[in-house]
Amino acid sequence: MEDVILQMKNISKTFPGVKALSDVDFTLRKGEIHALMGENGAGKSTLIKVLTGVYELEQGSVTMAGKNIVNHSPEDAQNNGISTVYQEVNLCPNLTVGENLFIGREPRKGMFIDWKAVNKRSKKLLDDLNIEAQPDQMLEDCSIAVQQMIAIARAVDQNCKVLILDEPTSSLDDDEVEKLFTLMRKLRDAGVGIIFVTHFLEQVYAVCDRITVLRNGGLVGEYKAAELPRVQLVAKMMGKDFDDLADIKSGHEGHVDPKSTPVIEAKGLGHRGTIHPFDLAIHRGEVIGLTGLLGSGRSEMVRAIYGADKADEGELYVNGKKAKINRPLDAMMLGMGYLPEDRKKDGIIDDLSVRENIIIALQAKKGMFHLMSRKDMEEAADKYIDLLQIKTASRETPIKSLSGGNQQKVIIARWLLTNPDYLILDEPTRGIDIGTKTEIQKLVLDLADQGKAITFISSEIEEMLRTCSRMAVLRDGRKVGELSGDQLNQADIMKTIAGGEEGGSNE
Amino acid sequence: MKKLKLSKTGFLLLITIVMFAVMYIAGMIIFNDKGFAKPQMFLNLFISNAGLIVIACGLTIVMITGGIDISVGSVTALVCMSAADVMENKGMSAGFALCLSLIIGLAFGIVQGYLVTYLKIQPFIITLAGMFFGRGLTAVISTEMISIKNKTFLAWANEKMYMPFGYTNRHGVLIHAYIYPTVVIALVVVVLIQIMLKFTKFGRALYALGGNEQSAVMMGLNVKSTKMKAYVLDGFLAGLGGFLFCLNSCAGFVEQAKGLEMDAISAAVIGGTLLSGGVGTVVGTLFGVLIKGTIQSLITTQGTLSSWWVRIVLSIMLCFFIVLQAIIGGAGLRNKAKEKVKGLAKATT
Amino acid sequence: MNKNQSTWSRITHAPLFMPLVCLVAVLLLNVVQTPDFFKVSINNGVLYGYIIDIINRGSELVILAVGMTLVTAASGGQDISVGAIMAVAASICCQLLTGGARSSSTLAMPIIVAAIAGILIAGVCGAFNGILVAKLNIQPMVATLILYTAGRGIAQLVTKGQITYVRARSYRILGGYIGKCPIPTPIFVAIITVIVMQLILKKTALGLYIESVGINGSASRLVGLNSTLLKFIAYVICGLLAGLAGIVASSRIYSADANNIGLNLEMDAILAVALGGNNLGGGKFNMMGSIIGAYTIQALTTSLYAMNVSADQLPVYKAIVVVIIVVIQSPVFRDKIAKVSKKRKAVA
Amino acid sequence: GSATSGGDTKSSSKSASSDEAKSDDGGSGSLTIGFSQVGAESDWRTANTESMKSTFSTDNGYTLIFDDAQQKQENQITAIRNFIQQDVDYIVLAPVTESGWDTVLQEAKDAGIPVIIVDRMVKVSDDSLFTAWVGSDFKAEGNKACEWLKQYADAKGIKQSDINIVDIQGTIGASAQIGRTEGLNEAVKANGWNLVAQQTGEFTQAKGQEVMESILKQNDNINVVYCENDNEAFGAIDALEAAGKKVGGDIANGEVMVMSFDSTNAGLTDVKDGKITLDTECNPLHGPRVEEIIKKLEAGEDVDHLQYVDEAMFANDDTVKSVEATNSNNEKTTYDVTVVTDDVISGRAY
Ligand SMILES: Nc1ncnc2c1ncn2[C@@H]1O[C@H](COP(=O)(O)OP(=O)(O)OP(=O)(O)O)[C@@H](O)[C@H]1O
Ligand SMILES: Nc1ncnc2c1ncn2[C@@H]1O[C@H](COP(=O)(O)OP(=O)(O)OP(=O)(O)O)[C@@H](O)[C@H]1O
Ligand SMILES: [Mg+2]
Ligand SMILES: [Mg+2]
Repeated sequence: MEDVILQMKNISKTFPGVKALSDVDFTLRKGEIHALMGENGAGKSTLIKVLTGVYELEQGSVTMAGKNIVNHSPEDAQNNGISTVYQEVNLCPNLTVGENLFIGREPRKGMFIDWKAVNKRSKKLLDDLNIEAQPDQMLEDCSIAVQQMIAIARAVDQNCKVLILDEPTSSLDDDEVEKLFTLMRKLRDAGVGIIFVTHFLEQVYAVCDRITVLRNGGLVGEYKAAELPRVQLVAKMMGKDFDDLADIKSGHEGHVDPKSTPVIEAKGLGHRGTIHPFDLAIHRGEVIGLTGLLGSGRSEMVRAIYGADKADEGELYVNGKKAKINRPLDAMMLGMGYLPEDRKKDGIIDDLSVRENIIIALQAKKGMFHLMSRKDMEEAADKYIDLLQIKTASRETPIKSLSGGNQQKVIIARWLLTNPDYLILDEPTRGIDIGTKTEIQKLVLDLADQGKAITFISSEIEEMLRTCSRMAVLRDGRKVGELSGDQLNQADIMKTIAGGEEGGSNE
Repeated sequence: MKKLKLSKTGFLLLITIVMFAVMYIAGMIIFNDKGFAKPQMFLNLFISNAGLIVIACGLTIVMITGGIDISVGSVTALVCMSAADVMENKGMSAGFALCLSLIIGLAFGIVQGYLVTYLKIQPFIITLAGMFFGRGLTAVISTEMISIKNKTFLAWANEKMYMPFGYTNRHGVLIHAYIYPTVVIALVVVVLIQIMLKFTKFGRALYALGGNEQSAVMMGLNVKSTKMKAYVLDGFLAGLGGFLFCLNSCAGFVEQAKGLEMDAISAAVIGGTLLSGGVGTVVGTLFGVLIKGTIQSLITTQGTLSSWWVRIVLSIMLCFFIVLQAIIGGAGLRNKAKEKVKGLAKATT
Repeated sequence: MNKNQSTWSRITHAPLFMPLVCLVAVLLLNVVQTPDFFKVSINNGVLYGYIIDIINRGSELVILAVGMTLVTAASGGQDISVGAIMAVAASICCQLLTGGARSSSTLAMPIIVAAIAGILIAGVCGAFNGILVAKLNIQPMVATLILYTAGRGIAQLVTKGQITYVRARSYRILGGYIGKCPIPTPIFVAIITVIVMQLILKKTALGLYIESVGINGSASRLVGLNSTLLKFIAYVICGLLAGLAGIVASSRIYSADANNIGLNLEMDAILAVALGGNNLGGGKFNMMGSIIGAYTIQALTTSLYAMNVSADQLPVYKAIVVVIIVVIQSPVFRDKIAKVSKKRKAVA
Repeated sequence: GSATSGGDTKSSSKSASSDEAKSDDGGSGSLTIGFSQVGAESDWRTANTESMKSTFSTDNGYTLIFDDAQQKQENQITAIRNFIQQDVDYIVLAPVTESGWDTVLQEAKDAGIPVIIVDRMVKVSDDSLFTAWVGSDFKAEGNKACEWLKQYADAKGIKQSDINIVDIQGTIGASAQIGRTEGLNEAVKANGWNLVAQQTGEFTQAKGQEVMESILKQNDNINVVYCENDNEAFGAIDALEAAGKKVGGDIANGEVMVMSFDSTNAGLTDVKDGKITLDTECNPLHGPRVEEIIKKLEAGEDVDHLQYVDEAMFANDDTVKSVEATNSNNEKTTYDVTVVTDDVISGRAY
């Protein structure tokens, strides 16, 4: 009756100090999209990596089409018809887009690679998926979103029986997500079994047929999507009932005094080649959101303010005083904090422990000759591990062995510890489970209540609507408008993003 | 209107070639009266460096994977010594000596490759041990110099191949320029390896592995076997290069080819190969070798520097090249990236 | 029982465990060959014995290894110019002491001044490397290749191509003995260097900063670390320490031999860092490991001499021992062994 | 086929033409000499370079093209090819190694450029590939020194079989090491000496000291240390003194005698102080000798193929006044032993 193509039984996996998986079963059927759900650190990525041979299978069995298989490497997995997009983008920055799409399976003429065919087929693949990249462009010149799309394109182009997507949508915008879904449905109809990991509940219900929930490395159960209401899903993931996101904003209204001196005021600030000169003022107690399409320059705007890319025109005033920011440390000294968008590249310092990753910013601020005492460090680390519920074997565990979401929490903790007046959060909720996401949003509002100024960037408009008191809209590296009060609704934002006369006024 | 697009690799290669041309032409102008402009002077660059070219090509391959091999100098010494020993003291043929050389190279490649790939030991340390081992073993074979008198071998070494061009001396007689067979072998190796790097799956896998090893694994490439093959190929080329080196020096002795690994590494780097992996070409490496050879040649032609000034000037010129390349390369790539972003912004508006 | 096992495994997994085991193994090897290897006697008023030789002769290597560890951690590459820098420092120091003459038995200036001048010039060499690596982003091995070739040339330029002899007794103290103290001075120099370095690492955030920069430069910049400056500092320290080692080496032979001071020592220093269990790709480091590594290498050299291995064949043995040590230390190898022994147990 | 044979005739015509060219140049006065030197690895070498440079100076009517090979044979081969392209009149080669010169010397011969070898000998299949050789007879140096030791022991009434000698060798494979070690080994056999240890000190003070230290820990009966150059001797002396031995010629009363080679200024100072008992000279001043050869060749005269430079012996005392030893040509020659005085030392520039 049911066409099972992949079955995992009794899978267990231990890392030093953590039992990441214990006796997990998972069944994938032909032509279904199967969501794998769970909080950060529940073991989703680990399960996938065990399946594809990145980690060795310690215990349990994997059967595909009735045959017992063991994948010793991703290569084996591919040969067995499993193709995967891993959580962190795994492509080669030094190769072209085309090569990244086809490496390891290049079309050949005799012994030699047929470069013409590579380029032609890449072009077609990119066009089919509407990816804005050229086959002969270097991968490192593409934005993360484009890279993620390329990774997906690579995976779907392989004639696979099982397709695994581990949080492929975390840096995609709605359009791209929709494109991806169309593609997934098409593949499903062609009989491919798809494992889909995401933290966006809407997405789960939009495409998935079945849901398997993991909690703390253990299996909670497998459900039909249609039969499992949202609230119950969340409850199963968290192991407790969850008061819906509803209205976290209430009770946090109105501490902003628009006439006070802004904490941060940019006048004509710009960075050649990435962001056109813009004006922006942020007051104490205010959460300002930056919105725009992918690549519209939101990240670039905050990088210019923070000095990550030194602004080459315009002025920046901090608390009314003109500030010279040549490098991030200057900005930090003026009370800023910046959570970068690319966690792997700009955020985590992967061989250092959780403790060191948390205190590093504060320590840098204090200076080389004022080493924090070991006790202070440990207290700080413990406080935030507790506060943000960071799942880690110990505070001395290297951050690289934490799950993606927990790494993100460590980075947030790093900045909270410096107690900044102005905090920039560029996609802080990327890859974070729904419970924690709400926690973070609450935290942002709490911080604002404490009189801090915050800039919040997120690809999810609802999330922004829930937290921001004002929003700046960007398009093509230009600030094109600002919305506040009643204008803060989906329709107005969309209109401004899309452009056109009746959008928000250009200040 | 299609603009010429250059990858990082292509861009660094272009810089190297231009720098070489500029330097050589400048030399021809300044030292015209000292024979620098003679075609033979140019060919001598290849004659003297045939072995180094092959060795540096092998090294380029492992450098592209993000590895390194500093044993090549010692392997060369060992190859020369063994070849000399079997021909002169054991009465073996030149062909046997050639096979032995290749086997020695392969053996180094296989052992070092295994330790690096399967036991994940840092390549620098393993090949450093290889360097000690090769040099020590050379001394074990013989601490005395062995000169090679084998007829076949000397015939290989001295077989001049004349060119249709040359220079006309003051009596109006055309003196043909010539090369040795070693040069042909070296150039063939460069071409073959370049084709391999650009047009075979294995070649591209080397780049992927150097760009990001973790990703290469995740993309389903067989990283281990690729890496292993890279070291084996490198070892093989070190053996072959060592033999070509031997054809040039016709002798084996303990101190031979000391520091050759640094010559090979700097040639590869000048040629645009990054030690961090993922970027590089053997054509670039060829030009790297030629640049180093030209610097040497310019200093010799000039001929009035005292010993220590030779070292200092040599390094100043090396420094000049490396820094220039870092500046042009760095800035050029940065500008390119900026232009790209700008172009994109324009395209979307 | 279980608890025992966990303490045991904690000990065996401590970062210094393997390097120490290797050092001990190398030393024990000697006892078989040379039974009185550990004998230390007082001879001629000073300590005398193989062990003393190892600790004494290993001093320069230890000093270099300390600097090399920092450079490796910060920049993920090695400084191959340290040997040449040693020669530069020694030449400057000796030339200043002889007042430019080839040989002199009277000092042209106080030793401390000349020594500091030599060390400072070495620091300048380190700064040169630092600028190339940190500012121009040139790969460390290539950047330091420049001074690797030029360094001895500069040293020869300073000494005009000849060995400079300082024939004053007082210049021998640093490489010999202080007054009636039976312990060779280089041992003190090495110990003081290590202590100072440990204090710096304990009392300042330098170590954490360097590790952070070495692991992820871009992230470090965003948390306010100046990775350029930190890499630069690492190279300057390495240069200064190479200078100090050069002065010690020069004092041992009370002369400056531009061609031979510190010859091939750079490779040994790198080896020391690796034997100490450090990743040559940069990032986290373990200073004590490098120091143990340095003594291991010196122990190996001294023991091979004691076993009458001829110097030109010595590299063969050194290579074999190095390979054995790194293989034993390799986590992959240890995993494999663990698995095999587990299987054995299961069978039994 | 045809290209090769065509080239052969042409290259022979070239050698003829450059002979003519040389006689032209001879008229205009200045001779161009290409000198390829090993490097600057020792004081001896620096003195050798200086000697050549001062002899073939512009003032003396020469143009010297100097190339430093940095101890690499391949660099020397390249340099010689370069000299050939520069059409120099003479090539002077101080070879890094003894072998491996056939090809490039043949090229020089084809180009009609005479080659004069200095210092180390070259081993080539055809001796006509170089015109003359000037250098030291290392084997004879060893023979001389050992002969001296034998006579010294006799004079002091020490039994030859009581001599316990340590050999601190030079860099293994260097001509000087080979000749001096060979001389010693033969004497050990002939005189029944007891060779206690033989280990290389790589011609440096630091290594000499390290090796001596190690040897002293295993042997307590050493009475003669045969160091193959002065630097090693300095190191050995330090090691001996550190071990509480007294250094000097009085073997019978427990002193340890140090013998050395080179006779540099620093070495002779130690001879005078009695720390080194015998120092056999190794003469680096090849310039004048080479010039002599070139002058003869320019005048069309024949020159001796092999020419040994004169080398003296310096001792602390006059126990032995002269020794008779065989050189590499198997000729017996008598060498005087000079007692070192301040004058001798001040007359020594290197
Ligand atoms: N390489 C590793 N070494 C040690 N522990 C690890 C390693 N990888 C994962 N873990 C641990 O295993 C657990 C499961 O991690 P996993 O990455 O599978 O979570 P996840 O469900 O994918 O979470 P997220 O939604 O945050 O990506 C975590 O507690 C993590 O700390
Ligand atoms: N397809 C693309 N190819 C090349 N460059 C792009 C592409 N898309 C965007 N860029 C450029 O990359 C830069 C970074 O864009 P980025 O995605 O960081 O902007 P953003 O507005 O912060 O969006 P997000 O944070 O959602 O990714 C921008 O300057 C943009 O011009
Ligand atoms: Mg995950
Ligand atoms: Mg962004």
